[in-house]
Amino acid sequence: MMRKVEEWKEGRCRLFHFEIGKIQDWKPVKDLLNWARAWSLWSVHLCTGCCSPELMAVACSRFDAERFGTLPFPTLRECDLLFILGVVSEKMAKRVKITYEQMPEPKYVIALGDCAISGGLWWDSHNVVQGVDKIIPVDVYVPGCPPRPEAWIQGIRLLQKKIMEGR
Amino acid sequence: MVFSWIVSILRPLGMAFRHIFKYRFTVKYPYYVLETSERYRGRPVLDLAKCVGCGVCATICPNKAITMVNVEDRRYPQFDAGRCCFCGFCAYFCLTSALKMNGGYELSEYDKSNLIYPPEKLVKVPPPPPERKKVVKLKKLSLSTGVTHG
Amino acid sequence: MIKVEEEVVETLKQTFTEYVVEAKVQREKRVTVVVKRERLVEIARFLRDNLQFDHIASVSGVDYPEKNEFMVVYHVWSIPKKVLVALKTSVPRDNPHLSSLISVWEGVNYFERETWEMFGIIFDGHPNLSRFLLPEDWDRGFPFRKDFKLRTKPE
Amino acid sequence: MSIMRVRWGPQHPVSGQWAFWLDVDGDIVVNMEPDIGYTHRGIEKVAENRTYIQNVPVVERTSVFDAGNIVFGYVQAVEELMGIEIPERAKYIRTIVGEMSRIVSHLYGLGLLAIAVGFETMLMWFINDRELFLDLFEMLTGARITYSFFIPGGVLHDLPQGFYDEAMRRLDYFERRLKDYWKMFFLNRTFITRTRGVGVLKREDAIRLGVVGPNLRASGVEADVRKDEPYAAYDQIDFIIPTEKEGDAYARGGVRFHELEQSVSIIRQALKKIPDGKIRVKVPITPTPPKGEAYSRVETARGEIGYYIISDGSNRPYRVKISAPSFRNLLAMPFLSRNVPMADIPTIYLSLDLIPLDVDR
Repeated sequence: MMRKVEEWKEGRCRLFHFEIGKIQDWKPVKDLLNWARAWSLWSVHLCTGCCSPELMAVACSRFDAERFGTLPFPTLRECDLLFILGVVSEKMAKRVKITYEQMPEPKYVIALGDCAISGGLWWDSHNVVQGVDKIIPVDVYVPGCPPRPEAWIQGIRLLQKKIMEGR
Repeated sequence: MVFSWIVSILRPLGMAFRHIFKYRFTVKYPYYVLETSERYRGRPVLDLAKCVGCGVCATICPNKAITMVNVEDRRYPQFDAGRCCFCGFCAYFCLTSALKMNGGYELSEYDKSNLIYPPEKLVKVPPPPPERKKVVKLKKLSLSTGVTHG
Repeated sequence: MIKVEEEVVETLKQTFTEYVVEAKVQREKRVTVVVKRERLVEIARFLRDNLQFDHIASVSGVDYPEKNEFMVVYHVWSIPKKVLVALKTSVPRDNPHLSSLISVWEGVNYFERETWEMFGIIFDGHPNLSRFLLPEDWDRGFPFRKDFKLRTKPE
Repeated sequence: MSIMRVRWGPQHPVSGQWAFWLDVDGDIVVNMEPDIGYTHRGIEKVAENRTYIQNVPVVERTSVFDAGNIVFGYVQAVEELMGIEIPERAKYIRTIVGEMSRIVSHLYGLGLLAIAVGFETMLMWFINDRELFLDLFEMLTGARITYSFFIPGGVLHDLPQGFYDEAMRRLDYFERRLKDYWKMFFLNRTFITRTRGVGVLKREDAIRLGVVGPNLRASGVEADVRKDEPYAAYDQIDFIIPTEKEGDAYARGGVRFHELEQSVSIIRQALKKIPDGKIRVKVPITPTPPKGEAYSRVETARGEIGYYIISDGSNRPYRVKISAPSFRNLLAMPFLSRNVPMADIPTIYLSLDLIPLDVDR
């Protein structure tokens, strides 16, 4: 029994004489899973900098990023997507890392605004991390200060494309 | 007293109900786009014929997003979208108005190095993507049709 | 128009003759007073109680490495009088101790804590001078001092 | 009873960019300590590294929620240092931008307050009406949120073609909406019970702690820089300063709401009265003010902001001190969070309209 539970946990339980885990590598199933992932990108509420007013605009009815399944969700254990909303200071950098580590795999990161991409306006500041990609891997870069909601949505679309292609 | 409380709670419900029948507010972005204003500050676009390579844009830039590079022994600005804060000072203070901030806002990339626009890439005004169906005018969306809420 | 401001300057000069280094009306609604730091608390209390300067606006440190001193500037607004006074005092750079004004205006609490963190000016009598804005493990000195150099080129 | 220390933030839907240390006894908060600095960018130090015009986008990032008013104080201080008087038309345009910015910021703040009391519809409506003014901003300045529109010497652009009609149409509509808001939001039983008597800040305490802006006016102090020390075109415009006596969360929301009405009226008057003329006096690209210092005060949406700028005669400022409104209001937060239920903390925090960006600078 114990062995079975552990097998279930690892996703390789034998059912009808073949391993379920291997189904994931079968192309139609893989595509289906990626499609499902791409359209339910729940995102984390982690405000790091000044792009947060546009978060409101994106989440509310005019641009409504929820059309693409990116619902800002309170619990990061259930989230797939981490938005880095602008400037990441050195104090915040540790928290960004902790937040990223807590999220379940597969997880994706979108860096919004040029402070998150390269330090931007704070290229000489004593307390700003020069680009969030020094701490965590970034999938999509969205420039702007802050990016327009449309640019934001374009970033989400790019990420969806990336997920659906299985990259 | 109790009656007024109930009214105060029911009133919003009624108001929200009325809004079901109003004009739709959401812009279905990738298929429909909002028309941006003429002054909208997107990516700068360079006019090579007008540029004299004076370097005012690189001097005024608060972010050091613009650097001057040599192309065929002339100096032209090279632009890094990953650094720009889109303040528009480079275009405003440009002596010959060779820089214009109308290169659009769809600049997202997978790779950071694609965000750097050398002069030959900076001259291009991005064409509208083919999946676009319609450009929504600001006026139509806003008030002439009544309420803008959904 | 400028009567109230001059009255403030005159009163201060008469009451604390030796300790007021300089007092002048900068412009309308702006008074600058430079005092010696020994009697800072008393002058501040006099400003609050007798001249109705009740609303603290800002506390800023300024670093002058050539003169080897810090300037600490308290800007205080008076709600009834509608005048802003800049109460300045200087602190030697090698021994930056100043008595805290938290007993006079409680609003200086976080301002003084910030000034301590950024300049290293120690406010005696402040209840809680601990890390505030910078990261917990900051060890690169006091960032707002002039000898703290920033990068000159982006990375 | 044992006292437990709870950390709240920075990864929390309500907390924003900071964290609190809460000492809780059961459900009652005994003591609260803010843990700030998560967005400390060192604006004051960075500003010493740039020229006066390059600093405009830098100081704007103090609080992008209210970008119009934040830069206002900076450019005024630089103009005072340089001893220049800006044209009349530029003053009016600045007034219009400042008031629109106030509307945008208040709508955002009230929307967040609506979340804190569980009123998500209101958030949607407020944020959507915010778009009306963001469109106007885009028309006028070319950006939705970060305008960089004021520079020392005036403003960058004149009012565009058709701005008057568009603005008037939107203001008419917005005024109609405000009546709805009052009925729906401020007369609502749910909202009243959740905010009345929460976080009461008395008049003496407000002054003692140095609280500014709508929070101070909600405690019954009539202090507003626009009246005390009129800048731009505020001395030629007729408006009142809404105050309340109670000093609780409802009063703070109410003051912000009435300020929306006043802002609409100010924009109308300014658009009607605006004179013709130049919008900018000639200022070199790298201005070099003479030696001196200036302290400029401006009423932003969250309260008075003070810029203390010292010039040493070079083309970069010697020292820029930003006395930001939320930093001054921050002291009220631990004061109000003593002996209250933990569920009231979001209401207190969002009714004070504290923005961590503004606190950290």
